[in-house]
Amino acid sequence: MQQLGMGQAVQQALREEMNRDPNVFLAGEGIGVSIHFNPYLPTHGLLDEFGPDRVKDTPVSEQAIAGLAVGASVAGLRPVVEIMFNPFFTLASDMIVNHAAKLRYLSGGKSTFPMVVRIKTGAGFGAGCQHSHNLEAWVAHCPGLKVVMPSTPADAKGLLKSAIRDDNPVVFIEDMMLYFAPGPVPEEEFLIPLGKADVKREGEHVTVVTWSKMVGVALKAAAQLEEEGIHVEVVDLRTLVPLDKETILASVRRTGRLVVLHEATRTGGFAGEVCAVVTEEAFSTLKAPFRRVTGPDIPVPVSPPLERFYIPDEEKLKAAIREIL
Amino acid sequence: MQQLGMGQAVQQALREEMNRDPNVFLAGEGIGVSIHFNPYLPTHGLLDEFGPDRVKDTPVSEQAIAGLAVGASVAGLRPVVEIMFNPFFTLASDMIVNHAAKLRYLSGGKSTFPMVVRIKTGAGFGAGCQHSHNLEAWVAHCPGLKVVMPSTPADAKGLLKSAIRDDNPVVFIEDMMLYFAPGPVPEEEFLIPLGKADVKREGEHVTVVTWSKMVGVALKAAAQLEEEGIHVEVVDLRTLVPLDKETILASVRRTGRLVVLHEATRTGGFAGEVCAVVTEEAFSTLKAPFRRVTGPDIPVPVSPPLERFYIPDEEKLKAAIREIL
Amino acid sequence: MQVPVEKKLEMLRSMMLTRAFEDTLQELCQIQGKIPGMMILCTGQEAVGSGVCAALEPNDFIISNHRSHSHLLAKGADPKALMAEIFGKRTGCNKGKSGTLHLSVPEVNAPCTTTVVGGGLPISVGVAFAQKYRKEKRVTVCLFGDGAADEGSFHEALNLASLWQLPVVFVCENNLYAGAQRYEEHTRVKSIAERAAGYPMPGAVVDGNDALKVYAATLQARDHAAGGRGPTLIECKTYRCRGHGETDPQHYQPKEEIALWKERCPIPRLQTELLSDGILSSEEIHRMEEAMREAVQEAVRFAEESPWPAIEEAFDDVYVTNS
Amino acid sequence: MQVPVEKKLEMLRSMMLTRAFEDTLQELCQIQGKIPGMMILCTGQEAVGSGVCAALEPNDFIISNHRSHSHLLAKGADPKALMAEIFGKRTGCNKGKSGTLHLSVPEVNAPCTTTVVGGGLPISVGVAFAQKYRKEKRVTVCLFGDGAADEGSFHEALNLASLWQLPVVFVCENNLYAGAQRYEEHTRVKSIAERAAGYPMPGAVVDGNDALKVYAATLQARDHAAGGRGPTLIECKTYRCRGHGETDPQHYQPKEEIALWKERCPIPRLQTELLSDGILSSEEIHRMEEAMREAVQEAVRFAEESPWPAIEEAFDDVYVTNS
Ligand SMILES: Cc1ncc(C[n+]2csc(CCOP(=O)(O)OP(=O)(O)O)c2C)c(N)n1
Ligand SMILES: Cc1ncc(C[n+]2csc(CCOP(=O)(O)OP(=O)(O)O)c2C)c(N)n1
Ligand SMILES: [Mg+2]
Ligand SMILES: [Mg+2]
Repeated sequence: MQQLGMGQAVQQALREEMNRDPNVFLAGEGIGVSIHFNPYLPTHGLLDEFGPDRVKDTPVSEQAIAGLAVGASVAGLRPVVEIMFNPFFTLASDMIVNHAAKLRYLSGGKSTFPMVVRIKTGAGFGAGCQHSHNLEAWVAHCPGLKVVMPSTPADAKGLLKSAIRDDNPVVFIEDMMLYFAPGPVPEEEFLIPLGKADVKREGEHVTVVTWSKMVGVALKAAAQLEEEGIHVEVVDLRTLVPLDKETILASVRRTGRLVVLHEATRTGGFAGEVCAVVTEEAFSTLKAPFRRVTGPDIPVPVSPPLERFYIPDEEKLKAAIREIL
Repeated sequence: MQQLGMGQAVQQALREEMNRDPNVFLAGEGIGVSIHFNPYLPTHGLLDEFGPDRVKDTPVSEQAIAGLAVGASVAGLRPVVEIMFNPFFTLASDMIVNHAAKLRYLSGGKSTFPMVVRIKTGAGFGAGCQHSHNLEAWVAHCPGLKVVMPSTPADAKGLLKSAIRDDNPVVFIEDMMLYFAPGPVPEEEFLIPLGKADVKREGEHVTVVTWSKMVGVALKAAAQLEEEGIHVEVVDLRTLVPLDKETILASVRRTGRLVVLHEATRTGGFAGEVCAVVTEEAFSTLKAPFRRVTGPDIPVPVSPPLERFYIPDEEKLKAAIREIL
Repeated sequence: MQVPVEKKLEMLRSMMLTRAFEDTLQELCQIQGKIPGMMILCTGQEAVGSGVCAALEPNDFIISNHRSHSHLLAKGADPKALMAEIFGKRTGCNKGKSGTLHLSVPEVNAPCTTTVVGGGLPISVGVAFAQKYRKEKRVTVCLFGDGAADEGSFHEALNLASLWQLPVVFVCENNLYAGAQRYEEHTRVKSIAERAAGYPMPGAVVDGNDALKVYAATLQARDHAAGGRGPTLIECKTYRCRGHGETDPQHYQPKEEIALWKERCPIPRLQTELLSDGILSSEEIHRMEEAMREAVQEAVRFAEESPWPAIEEAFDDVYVTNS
Repeated sequence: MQVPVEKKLEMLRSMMLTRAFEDTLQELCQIQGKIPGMMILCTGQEAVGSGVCAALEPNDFIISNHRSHSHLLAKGADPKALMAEIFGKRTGCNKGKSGTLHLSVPEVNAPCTTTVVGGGLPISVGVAFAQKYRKEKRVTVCLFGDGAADEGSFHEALNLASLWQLPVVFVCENNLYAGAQRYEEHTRVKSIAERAAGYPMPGAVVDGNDALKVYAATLQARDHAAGGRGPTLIECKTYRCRGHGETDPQHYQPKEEIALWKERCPIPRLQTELLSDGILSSEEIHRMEEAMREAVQEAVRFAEESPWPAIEEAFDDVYVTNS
């Protein structure tokens, strides 16, 4: 099987969907001509391949980029636009939250907005809190949007292809730290449905629900705990909205223990939603307190030891798991 | 004691703080000359009283309004700016989330941003989802911000005065439906500290954690359930950040049952945070599943029966409470 | 410019229909509980929507804002479906989910309307992008207020439309007020159209109370856009004769100013011209008025008799579900 | 305009300091793990920061952006504290929390810097508002790039500053690129300064590689602003001789273009003038160079020897806690 980084997997998905459907086009800052010249990055080479009519470098205008997607999608195209870093989502958020997410409802179901907003996220590259700020909890709190956060190259590819074919606005959040780590990706065409979590590892002692880059951390911790006889089940949500409650609940019903792991800051993070769903619907099966392992409630600092400290790691996860066993 | 609507209480707080501190000024859309001419509204009369140097009507420019507050506060003033309706927070969100909340941290504690952003929120006035969209969960997920959501006129006054004197950026969210319902407000000067929840009603069978307009719904339900011998404790958070965990936990430790009630949509709402805190820190005292009563996961519709359905009411709350007793 | 007679009649008709529609709405608003939400009317500004839409082809798009009734009626929207929507009824064009503020009528190529001030501009750029992408000869018109020209979205949209030479016409309906704020209190630029130079694109100021002038300017901008020469910014100078919404006491609008502009009302103005040109008799105008009133009464009847949406319908239309 | 000799020397000194500082940073970046994050340098653009700051009083404010080294050094920031910050050390001016991208130096009235493109503009309007509110004769300068002039924040900020006649000077450092995008690929307006008319305010285009011209234009705008006559938009035409950041291969910048602009380098340009005016000898220039290099070496030593922040410090400075 081909080994690709997540950036390349995203690139393949974009390429395949652009070949498949002439209505798909890309827009964003530096997605064509870029200050990077790196084949591992998601849009590298696509301008050469599809030309400037379909790969649109935009001015530094996040609201216009998102508005372009809203307007082009209601007029029948399938835009895939990029917001360079998650904090800049704020600048596009009126278009995405008040328009993409709501205008279909406001039309009484007459208009559709088949658009994808790709957002790059994640701490770990020393750029600080105006570049690194995970805000998936914001978009997950907006009815009308779907929210995807892949953890592996193969998932990224299959999920992005589904997102592009989805008739709803989809926010697709990519952790940049995953762009370069290779993983197997099937050569033949495949789709992964939105709204289905994936059990990345089975285990009967505790359920760790997580997504995106943190899946790797969870798997590392799980492998280490295995040696101590602790069997960790790792549920990769893949899609935050729609949320695959069944998979979460089925797992917790077996293990009786829940830890949620995310990189975003703690207070108000999406861990709360997972906890709420489980405490509502599987309370009687819970054998131990809930734990979450998250970024602390601080902006992401630049100084290397502080930034490393910010990002949840397997030690913190293992400690949390041990606390509730 | 004087009886004031929450709009008037906010007005009194603004007036007192402006009289007390010449560095306090107001800015926003229609806060001076307004399309309403209604003494019950928060900024009515203040332009006449303090003049156009301190009560600034702005253009329709949310980013500039928020940026004005960021810049003026770091230069030593104490701006109180208004975002007309919560959905327009999106347009100001870069300034508030990436700047007001983070620039102090980025300065290593050298710069301070003593500013208040007042936001009007709430469903119930038939304007639809681009005017009614409760987003307190967004701001509560941003370290560096404090978040206040008062439920009574007296609380609004005491909390707003504290917010204005606070050296941190405070997001102060007012449900417009509370502007007109009168309640007692002490005549003499008083402050209510940020970060302290208020037990609005004591009861030993179940804890309802709520805030803002929903406190009234909770109290109504509690009074009705009282007649059936069910004693509901109503915890009004008042401040979402900092969150008064002690008061929540103390209550749940006594009642063993938790319901969270908010008007915002369900998935990703702040109820999840409350549930997480309790399931982490008071799990062993929980006797029943968690319940939340919230707006459904839809944009707020305009049609009167649908909008009424959207807003959580005492029937829904009572049903949820009964389910877990 | 010679405006064809049928275009003149079309404009007069749509202005009169809007006026009858909104006069009735104003009355209905006085009845407690009849109409949910705010009521934002365009009395005195009807020439803008009518002039603009008369210059468009049916398959051109418009993106409108909170003050949309005249735009949508002029584009051909069904008054019954609009009225029922404003009442919040299930038979409304948006099943009662939108109400008056964000009426969307894809049937007449008004696929979405936004009440976020300035929100329509980036969206219209996206719609125009799709037109150019598909090499259609269609254009998109974005209608927005003078206040919207202060929003960042205005700037980003005009820059992008100019950069990509998109077939979009930006029509600023400068009614001298943004909420309670007079034009001079929200910007110092003499006219919004002057900003066109900053992107750059052609800019034009027209008398927004003269439907024929609005028509002519739009036609020219439409040709320009459809011909691949990019966007135009048209500023229509007009006046908001009523308050911002129906509860606005207008205490900040000088009485003389209102009186002056009422005299410049675009409807009698076009009527007089058509009378003096012998195109219409006063008898015929009277009959048109009757017909408009009747159409509006029928729309009200339709709305009144229509059912409310069922509660379960609140959950419909959030997502496309077959997807 | 006669520029005082000491001002000329001040500008030369700050340009040379910035160049030495950044050349060293560029070298340090080659050492794996030495410098966290991106490294965004202004080589070739030093005349802007130096010319602007030379025209300011110490108690004037500046609000800078991601490309801030020259601005801050010219405003008087301590190179040691900057260098330590860029290393991420506890002794950095922001305790290692900011790194290079949002250096904030309140000691020299640079109270905050933002790497959100365009973010500085509304903030600078707020700072200038405070100055006017307190009736001070101080001004605020906002430094931003040509790319930032495409952001909605630019528009809202200029409109508000003009409306309220605030003492702010908007300085657009047009280095011909926004990231990998050439100026003509992100806007069609011939010069950013033309946009001034749309607010309106005075607009000026100056040679951004000539510190003296930048100084003169800033001085004039400062007088205008401090005199209560409102904002000015100054566009400094310059060029980004290195890539956007240190990893940028610059494949999209024509080699001849880079070579051309290297010849226009503002540092030899001012040096030549000072030499030919007999103000400095080449010997003195050489000594200045040595001194700058030494100052930077000392800053690097300081940074290298400084401790990392302790983990617990990550929790400091999120909130003012005595409040
Ligand atoms: C982003 C945003 N801010 C504020 C409002 C509240 N608001 C509604 S209409 C209006 C005034 C708009 O003025 P203008 O653009 O001139 O349009 P007009 O109402 O005069 O037609 C305002 C401030 C809004 N709807 N959206
Ligand atoms: C809001 C926002 N969008 C995108 C970016 C990513 N970015 C950083 S610098 C830059 C280019 C800015 O160009 P310009 O304003 O001309 O400044 P220059 O880098 O040329 O000095 C971009 C797009 C950002 N930091 N902020
Ligand atoms: Mg207006
Ligand atoms: Mg540039």
